[in-house]
Amino acid sequence: MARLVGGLGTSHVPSIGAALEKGLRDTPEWKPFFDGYLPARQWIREHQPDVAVVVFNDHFNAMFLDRVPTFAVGCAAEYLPVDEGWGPRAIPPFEGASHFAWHLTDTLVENHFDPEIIQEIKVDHGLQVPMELFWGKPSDAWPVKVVPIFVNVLQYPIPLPDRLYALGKVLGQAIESYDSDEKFVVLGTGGLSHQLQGARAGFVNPPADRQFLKDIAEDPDELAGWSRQRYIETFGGEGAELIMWLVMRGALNRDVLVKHQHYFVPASMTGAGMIVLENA
Amino acid sequence: MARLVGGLGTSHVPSIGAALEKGLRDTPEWKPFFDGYLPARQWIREHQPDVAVVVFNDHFNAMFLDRVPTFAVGCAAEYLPVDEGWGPRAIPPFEGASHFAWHLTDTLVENHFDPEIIQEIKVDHGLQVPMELFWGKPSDAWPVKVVPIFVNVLQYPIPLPDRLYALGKVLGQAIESYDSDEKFVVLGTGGLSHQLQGARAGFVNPPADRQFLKDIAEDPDELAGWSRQRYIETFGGEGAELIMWLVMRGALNRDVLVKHQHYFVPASMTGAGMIVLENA
Amino acid sequence: MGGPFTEPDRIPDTPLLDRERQLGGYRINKMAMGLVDPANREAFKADERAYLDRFGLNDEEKTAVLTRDWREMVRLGGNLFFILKISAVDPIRITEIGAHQAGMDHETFLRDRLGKKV
Amino acid sequence: MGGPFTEPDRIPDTPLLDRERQLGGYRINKMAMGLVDPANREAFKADERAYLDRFGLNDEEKTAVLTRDWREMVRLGGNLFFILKISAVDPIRITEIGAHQAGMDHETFLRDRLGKKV
Ligand SMILES: [Fe+3]
Ligand SMILES: [Fe+3]
Repeated sequence: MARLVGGLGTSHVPSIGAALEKGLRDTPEWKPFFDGYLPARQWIREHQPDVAVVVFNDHFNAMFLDRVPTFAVGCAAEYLPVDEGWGPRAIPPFEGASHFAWHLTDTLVENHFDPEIIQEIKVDHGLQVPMELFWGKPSDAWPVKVVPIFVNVLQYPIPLPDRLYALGKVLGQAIESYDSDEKFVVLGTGGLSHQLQGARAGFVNPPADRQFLKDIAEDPDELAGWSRQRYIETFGGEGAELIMWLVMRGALNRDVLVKHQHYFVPASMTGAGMIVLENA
Repeated sequence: MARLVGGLGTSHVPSIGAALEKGLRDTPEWKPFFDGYLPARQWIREHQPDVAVVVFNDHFNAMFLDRVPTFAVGCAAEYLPVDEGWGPRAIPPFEGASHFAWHLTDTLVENHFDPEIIQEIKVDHGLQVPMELFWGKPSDAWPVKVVPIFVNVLQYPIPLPDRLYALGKVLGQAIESYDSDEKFVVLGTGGLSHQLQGARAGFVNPPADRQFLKDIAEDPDELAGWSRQRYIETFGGEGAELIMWLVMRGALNRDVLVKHQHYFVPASMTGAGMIVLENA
Repeated sequence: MGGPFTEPDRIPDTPLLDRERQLGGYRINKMAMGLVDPANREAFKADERAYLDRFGLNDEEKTAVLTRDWREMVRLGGNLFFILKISAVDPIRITEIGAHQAGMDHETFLRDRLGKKV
Repeated sequence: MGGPFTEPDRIPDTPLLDRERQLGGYRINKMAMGLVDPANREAFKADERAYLDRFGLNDEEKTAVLTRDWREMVRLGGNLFFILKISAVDPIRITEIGAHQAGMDHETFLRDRLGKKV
């Protein structure tokens, strides 16, 4: 059976990709941020995962308001980077783990989840940036296949935090029941605290961010029990997307080891966090 | 609070709309079929529902395989008839009950359902035909607002029958908790037995259809417990869409009165059934 | 092979349950979906081969469509609700499509499968 | 008014939670979504008014876009992830958009909200 070797959490701020493109990696502004990912990249090199399940949200680049799924599973063979307004970024396409994605979809439906089933879509910075942070930008092909899970965190009603935690548990079961030798990681992306719109724009909450990085490891049931409003109050209107980390956390066991973590503020307008978890 | 005055079940075969358009209503082939709906139309005239929640499936006319939601709630202000290949049919647009649809979406998400939220889409015969059968084709505007619920019954994995029954129960709660004087009906559409593709094409099962019309009233828990495979075996590959009636049934109380029912076979290639239920 | 729906012949002759076949039909279904657009219907009528090429159909798929071999289109993963859109451009009764798939002549199909008095 | 998210100012100054506003922004958001298509970006650059008319924006909405009044676009229901696509065509830093909404000059915004040393 397939094996879940770890859960990774990370911000997915678009400016991160832009900074890399502009050659700003080693500027005083960005170096501490990127250096924080070095241990995680070493961890990836050691574990060589075959498949990354990436939980993220499309930021109205590949999907419009006409049809917003609460969550969706990508079953495609390939995902091209989407044009977010500046032309598609010059990175290789992502190969899909299509066969597992169908198994996941089957498992979800059998467990009373209601995914949208995706067979053709492009992916935005929400998936691209985490892949670049953990794997680095490859010259020709990504060394890992992806299964995108799209979550609606922008069009209210967004899902309850505990629903996403439960989704993660079924994802974990689907990996464990998958007949394959492949090694899996699950990426929870988004956040941490930020607010981009309204008079409260620019809100960040570093103490809450640091507490979240602790609680996501030690006390996920507590975080899963929070209301959506509490996420918004604590982490900002857009920071509430942090609930997507609960899918990653739900896929892991109750007890985990924190292998690496990092916090940096602000990356653009966002409190930026990273964590690497393994089952204890 | 709003009130659910009844649940209606009906087939939604496209040939029914075509027969009406070609003026075949009173031919020997079709007259017995259409006459079967006369008591139901009388029931509609007596109860004058304000809102019809129509549970149906798009037959790959407004949606493609690129993105198939397990189920979706229409929150739009209006739904135009879609072009299924012959040009859009000459019927008035359907006015949406947008405010209730958002309340339903909120209620579903709060109850751990994962709807796709739709704000812009066209509707095919799956919604059109039931509306014409129960209300008749109006000259200028439909006398009732609609909330379409789209269910995936074509791209496997389709939802479990008991998931749809549970969806119906939450739909019932959403109606009962809706602050309004409006009268609601819920329409379950599709089926009964038919198979359109494969060597088993033309399969119909009238005894099973008649039993279904009895059990959907008296023993819905039994029907909700069936596997998807059993629906396919019993009602045919496309007849399995009958599971959508379980949403309508779930919205009603455990005990119901059968006010009217009718069965006719074959309408085109389908066992065609109709039922009108009220809470006992 | 994951999932309960990849088992072959769990329910005989129901292509919907065959996942490999369903996935294999993506191109043919996308081509047929295109026919809900009037401009594409005109293109299909004007030069069917060119229209099929536009959607990247392979030779097997093109032959099935060009010869209106409904059984073959379904065997190649065409879903009936897509390929029915061909019948909007080039009319044929759905019962004839059914009879073709069942391997019967139309009258026998109506009588033996649908129970019609013919 | 149904649902927990229609309460005004449940969390101050977070337009995401205002359903009426979100729904009211559909047109403006659809216009901005169009800008992911290079042809539309060219059309926007060539004749911005004509582009906005194509999406049926009313005068209030057009003025907000034409004057790059980010706060007003958001007030009218524009979601930031849509209207950011305008900044791909007509560049401005996201922190400037933030400062504008917060009603601060850029330096104050960076210092007081984001905690930057400026
Ligand atoms: Fe995000
Ligand atoms: Fe149907």
